[in-house]
Amino acid sequence: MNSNLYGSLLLSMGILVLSAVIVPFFSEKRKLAGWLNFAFTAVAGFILLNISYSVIFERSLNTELWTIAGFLPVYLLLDSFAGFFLAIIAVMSIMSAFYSIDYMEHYHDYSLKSYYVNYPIFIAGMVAIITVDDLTTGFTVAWQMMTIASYFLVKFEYKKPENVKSANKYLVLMEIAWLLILVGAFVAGSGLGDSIHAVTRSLGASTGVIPFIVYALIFLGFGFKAAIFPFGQMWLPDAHSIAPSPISALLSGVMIKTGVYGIIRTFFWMIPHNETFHFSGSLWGAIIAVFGVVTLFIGTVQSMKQSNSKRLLAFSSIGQVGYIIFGIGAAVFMFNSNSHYLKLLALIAIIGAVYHVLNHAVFKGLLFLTSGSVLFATDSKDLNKLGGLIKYMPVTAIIAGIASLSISGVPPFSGFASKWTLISTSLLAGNEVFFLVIFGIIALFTSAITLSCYVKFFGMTFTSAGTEWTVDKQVKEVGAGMLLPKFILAALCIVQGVIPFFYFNTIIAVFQNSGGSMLSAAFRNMEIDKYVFNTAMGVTVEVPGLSSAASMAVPVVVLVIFAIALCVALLLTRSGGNTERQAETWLCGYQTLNNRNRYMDSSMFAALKAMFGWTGGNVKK
Amino acid sequence: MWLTSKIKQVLLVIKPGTVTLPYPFEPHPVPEGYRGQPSWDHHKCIGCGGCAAHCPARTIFIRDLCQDLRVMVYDGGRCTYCGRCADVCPEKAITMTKNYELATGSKKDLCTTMELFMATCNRCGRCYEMETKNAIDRMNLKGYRYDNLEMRAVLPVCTEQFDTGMLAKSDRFKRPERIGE
Amino acid sequence: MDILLIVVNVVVFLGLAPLFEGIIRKLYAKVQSRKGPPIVQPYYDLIKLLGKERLTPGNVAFKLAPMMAFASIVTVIMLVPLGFKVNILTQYADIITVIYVLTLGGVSVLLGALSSRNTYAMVGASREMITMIMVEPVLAMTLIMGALKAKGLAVSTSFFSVGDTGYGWGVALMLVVFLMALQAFVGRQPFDISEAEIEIIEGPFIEYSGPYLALFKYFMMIKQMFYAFLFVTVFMPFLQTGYYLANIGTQLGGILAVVVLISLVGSTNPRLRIEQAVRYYAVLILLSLTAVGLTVYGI
Amino acid sequence: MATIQALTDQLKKKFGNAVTGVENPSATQLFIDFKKEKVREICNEVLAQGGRYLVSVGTDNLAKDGTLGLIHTFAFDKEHYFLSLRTATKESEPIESITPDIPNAGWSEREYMDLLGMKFTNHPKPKKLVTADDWPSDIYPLRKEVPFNIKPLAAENVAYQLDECPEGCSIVPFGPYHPTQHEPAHFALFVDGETIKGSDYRGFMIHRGVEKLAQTQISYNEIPFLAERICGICGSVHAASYSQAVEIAVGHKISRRAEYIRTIMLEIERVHSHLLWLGVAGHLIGFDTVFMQAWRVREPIMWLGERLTGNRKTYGMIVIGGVRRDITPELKQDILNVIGTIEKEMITIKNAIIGDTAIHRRTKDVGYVSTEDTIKWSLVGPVARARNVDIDVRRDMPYAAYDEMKFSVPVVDCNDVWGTVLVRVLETFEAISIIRQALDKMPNDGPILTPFEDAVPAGMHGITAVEAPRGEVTHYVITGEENRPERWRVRAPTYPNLQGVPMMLLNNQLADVPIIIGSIDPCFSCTERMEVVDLRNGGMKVMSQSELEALSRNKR
Repeated sequence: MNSNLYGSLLLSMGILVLSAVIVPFFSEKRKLAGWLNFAFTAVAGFILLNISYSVIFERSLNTELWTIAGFLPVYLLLDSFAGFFLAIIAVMSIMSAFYSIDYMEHYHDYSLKSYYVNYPIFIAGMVAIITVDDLTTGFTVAWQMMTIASYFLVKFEYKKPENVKSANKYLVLMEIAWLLILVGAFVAGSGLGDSIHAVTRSLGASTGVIPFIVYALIFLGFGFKAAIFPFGQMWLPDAHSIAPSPISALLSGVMIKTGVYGIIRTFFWMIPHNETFHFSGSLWGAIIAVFGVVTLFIGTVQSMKQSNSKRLLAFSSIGQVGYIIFGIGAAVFMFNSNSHYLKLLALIAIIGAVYHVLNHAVFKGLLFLTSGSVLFATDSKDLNKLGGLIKYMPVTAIIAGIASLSISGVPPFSGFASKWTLISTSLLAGNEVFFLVIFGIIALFTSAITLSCYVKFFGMTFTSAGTEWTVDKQVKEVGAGMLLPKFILAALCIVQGVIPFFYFNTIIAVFQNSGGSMLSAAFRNMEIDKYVFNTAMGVTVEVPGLSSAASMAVPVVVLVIFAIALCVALLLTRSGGNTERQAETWLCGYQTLNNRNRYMDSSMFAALKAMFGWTGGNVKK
Repeated sequence: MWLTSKIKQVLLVIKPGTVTLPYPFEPHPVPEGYRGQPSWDHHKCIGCGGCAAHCPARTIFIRDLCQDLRVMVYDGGRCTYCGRCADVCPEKAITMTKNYELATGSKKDLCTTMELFMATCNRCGRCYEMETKNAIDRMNLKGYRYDNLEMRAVLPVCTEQFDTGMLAKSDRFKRPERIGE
Repeated sequence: MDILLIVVNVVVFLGLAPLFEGIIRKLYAKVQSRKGPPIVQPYYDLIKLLGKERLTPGNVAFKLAPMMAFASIVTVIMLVPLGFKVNILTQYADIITVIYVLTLGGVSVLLGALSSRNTYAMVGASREMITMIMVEPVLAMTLIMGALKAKGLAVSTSFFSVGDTGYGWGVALMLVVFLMALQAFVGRQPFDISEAEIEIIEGPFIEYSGPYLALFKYFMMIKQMFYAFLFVTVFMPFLQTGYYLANIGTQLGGILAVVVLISLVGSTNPRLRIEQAVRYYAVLILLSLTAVGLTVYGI
Repeated sequence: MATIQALTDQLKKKFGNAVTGVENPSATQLFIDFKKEKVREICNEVLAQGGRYLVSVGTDNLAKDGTLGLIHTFAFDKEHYFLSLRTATKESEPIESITPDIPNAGWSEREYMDLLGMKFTNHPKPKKLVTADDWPSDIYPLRKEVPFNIKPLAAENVAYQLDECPEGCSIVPFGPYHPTQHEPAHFALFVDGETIKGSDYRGFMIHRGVEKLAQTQISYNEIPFLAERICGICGSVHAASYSQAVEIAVGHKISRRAEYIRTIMLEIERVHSHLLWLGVAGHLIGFDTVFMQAWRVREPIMWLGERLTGNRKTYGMIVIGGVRRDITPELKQDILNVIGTIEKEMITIKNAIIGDTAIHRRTKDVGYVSTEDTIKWSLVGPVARARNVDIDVRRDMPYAAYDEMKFSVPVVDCNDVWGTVLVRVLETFEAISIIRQALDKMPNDGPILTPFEDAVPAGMHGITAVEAPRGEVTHYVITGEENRPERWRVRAPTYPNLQGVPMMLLNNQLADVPIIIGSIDPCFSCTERMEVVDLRNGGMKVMSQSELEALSRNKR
């Protein structure tokens, strides 16, 4: 069984590499190449999904030494935590590959050769970086596969000089991150190809400032990847906004999560536990939480200032990663405290963080695909120009609405469940740790700003008054090939929001089954099932020391009440027995609505932008 | 500072109490000398036409249907209630009433028509020398009279095709001549 | 029985919200030395609007928005413990849910504004969003303060925390802050910036007419009553008498008092500019953070 | 000191032959004729000598000598006289624009491009101002041969082109149907976020053809009633100003008692207007209680007007030769009582407003214009006095009985909207004091009306200014034949002030637009007197209520 799973992992990566070799030969036939790429990706993806199902629900595996391609001995690890991330990668890459088939028509003056070489390599790289269990050789190979392939993908529109510049910047920064992690590993005493377990052991023997340096370097390295403030601002918005949309979806949805993955692994798995070594968990927890809060606040505020739809989404990715990092920080902090009650909350916080990783992958991927569809249909990602598309692209508009509500955390969509988890744990922790309350409030406040971003994103793209599209060219809804993946992701958004308890259970299973860390031990020992209940598929948390039913999120009930109220409202509007008529927009009688007097995106929230002017944010067209 | 000024303001407005009137249930009485709707006393009217000649809004028309019948029409729709007609009436036949509730669904409700029998000197129709100092006669001087009555009907039609070239050719429209030319 | 409590909630809020609006209008008129409209005028307005033609700019979002706004506020009022009595739905939501559902109401207003394609509506939407971002934290922190006092995020414990654990300096400060933010919550002077009749002509609602406008108006009235109710429930626990119906009576009395305050403040203040208001809100946020801090340390 | 003599000498010396004639019929009037080539130099010289630009008057002399006349008028406040620079040009020949030096002349010149077909060189913004967007370009309605009620076919493809919006800004249309503007006018605001980065104005939507009407249809004695209806607030001011202009042109003297009654009427109007403005200003900053309370205080004045003249507002009191109704001793007591209560109420209002920080926040530093710009743009009235420009024609060019009144002219240097609030509140107290003085000093005998004895001679010029509540009103009259003026030019205070509004709006917030526009107390009807409109005449069809309703409902 063990060997089978590792074998199929290598098989899936092999299929991806094979795809990179074969598909480019068909790149002249664009559609065919797309379908081939999708087929290879789908096969690899389903293998990966199968693996992840096995490791999550059946049995996690231990680290094994494998020799890849005949000469490279690498430790691989397939535990349920890795499996969870593999599942995200698999789902998102299948969606993205399917979306690419039609979408890449948009770039008719670019050859698709490099795209189809790098796409599978990029995915294989991400799979590899999740599964390798060292920080030196295997890690380097995986990191470089992922980085260089994504570099070429980001640089896809190489004819625009500013794109090349941004891509180069991305490459340089990623290499710096790689160096930081590598140095961290060596400082920790890792030899070439040593497994994490070995590194942890040698770290446990070290004293003085060495552990601080190691953790700092590795945190910085993965922080670069995860785009925490201020490193994320250096590369992420530029790279993500210029890549083709399916790639942006992967970059934002999945790739930056590998940084998150690294951070979680570092601070929960790479902690040596022996008598001589003391891990200052509260300090590191506080540091990470501060980074997280700063990131989520600054990232989201900067996102609000953007007028380029993809830059807006990219900055917002930074903000959302901030939530995750904040959750991790809070978890690390609370986990290393002595209070039983805080430890319980730490477990819930880490569930929230991982849940948000999943949710963010889905809705941010979906949002990038949506803005890609808009770009495809209108050739514009400038929110100052877009507008009024709900009439022409109703399906995309509704899907974008679902995604926007999800990311804003409105019940019963998916963002609500994970944000609720993060915010409620930090608030509940407040009675013992005041700063977490403040952070929770900032997170709540930022969530309102997120809402404003997406009101703007959705409003200025789909509603509002846009360029009169019909004058210049006919804007049509994108084809089924681009709608289908979005449909699936939108359905996921709703499912993940409506039945959070299922995902809670899954994530609890993930942690319980992945061995080798104090965290999974805690999950197994603390009997978290006793404190987290299923209430109509919603989650109720009852922690000893707090009042009964300390917090609960039951989206289904809210949804039902809301639906009933909506029906009442509908009845009310029809109660007068009146007729409906379409009318022109009224602008005081002299001017009629035109492009010059439509309110532009750059004008939205001017007072707020002025107030948060100090946050910067590199606004570009 | 802010609070005290607010409290002061609230106290300030309590003093006068409610001042709006229960209009239209109780119309507000108007003072003496109020200039409401004008009213004509046909017993007193001598048909001089002074009101028509002096009305700034040109709401009073005088037409002679024949030598003996003069019709006066007052079109209240445009009246400005300046009271000029009452001022100039030599017989005080016009009074400005106190009636100010003139809103109506039909303009006709605001109009007054008088048919006046004009006794004429049988011999020549005009029994005295034209005096420019006499108030009544002055009204008949050029410039005092609204003498384009026919034009009023013609103009809106012809201006639809108006152009400056046509204007130059037309003999209907003459540039005003200078006195002495 | 459980269902009955919910029905009472809905009937009281939907039935009386226009009445309180009417009282506010009457009080405005008194301050302005006017006779003012009859107190039941808002009912007439709503009924009349419901019978009028529905004008739309021709997109779905425009029609959906007022219904969503109405539905969101109705969802919230079904959950709240009117008469200091928890009903069956209360246990299914915690304060974070309540905050987010309330936010959804605001979002619906924005959605309606944006989909009406009107420049003024957009300006209004921009201002409305800013107001929402800046005052929602005050609401959130009021509830969070309750949650911290009661050590639990459930609606019931959070709403009744002051009654259960008593006043303190933190509560007193939060009470003041809530009162200062009240005008912004209910969108009255000096914070009726997003509607600003004289500048942007009712802003988000400019294109709305007939039943859709009626729904928005109803939404605003219920929202206004809800915030008054929230204040009464959280900060005036001494109104509790022990009998359900008497509790409703005393709460309505409390709401009336809050409504009088709203109209007095509203009628004696000019509208602020948005950037002035934002500065004011920032102070409120800092103050309420202080209040939360005081509460955490049990002061 | 550029006295009449000094100025005449200076101009003659400097421009020699270009100055073709000098007329000085009375102490306050100076007319100088000159050749059109020197127009810009002469105007600059007059400015340098301390002249303040008032308005330009265009005339149609095509029938007489084939020229179009242009009269630039200036006031010398310190020396107490008006200067009219008269020139003429052939129909086809352009004349040099003085707008680059005197920005306020911009509208006057644009008006004559539209209405008389004059041509100007170097005009910075030679766009349509007065005539409707679809008015045909070759019909100039103020020319004598054009009938007053002409309705030409609409021209096609002539939409007004708004100014270019700065990069990154979008246009927010204000008006014509906008609650800020109680009368129709259109502002296109170029807005970045909420900040105004520029604006364009397209007004003159309610031109009623008052001047054309007076010049073609009615006679001298009827015009005061027409003039009064130019403005709903300062009606008496226009009637008085017109009457004075005619009286000055023909040298007609009226009785002292009539002059006192005129003074009282004008000051009553000022009290009422300032209270009205205060209310409107309150409304414009969203403070409806101020609105209602100020109007409550104003109401007794309206009823007083009813008792004095027979009407709440359109008093119909002032005509050429004097006034129509006398102030009896009972009415005198009545006036004293009313202004007594108003003064008391005003003191409480003043205290309430001055102490209200909420009002300060909305008005201070809003609509800033520097004193230099105020002078450069020839702004008038409280708008100028709030910006430290000390002008008031009641004191500088005394008319009616102001030469015997003792009053101070409130001038503040806030340079913003708050300043205009202050100036207006203080002026109200001054006005109350003037009414008291006038009632006290008024001679008890004398006729109140001295009508013309003889027909009015043609070709006489007269210019006068009256300080209306919102600034000075200037009337220029050229007498004509047929018992009516040849040319009558009205310049309401809003005319120059409105041209300064874009400057005030710049870099302010969108929320401040209402109060900034409101701070000049705009009166669009005053400003837009010209243009020929349908007078519902002749073959008109009387529409019934139901027909009108149907029409207004169906119209999309």
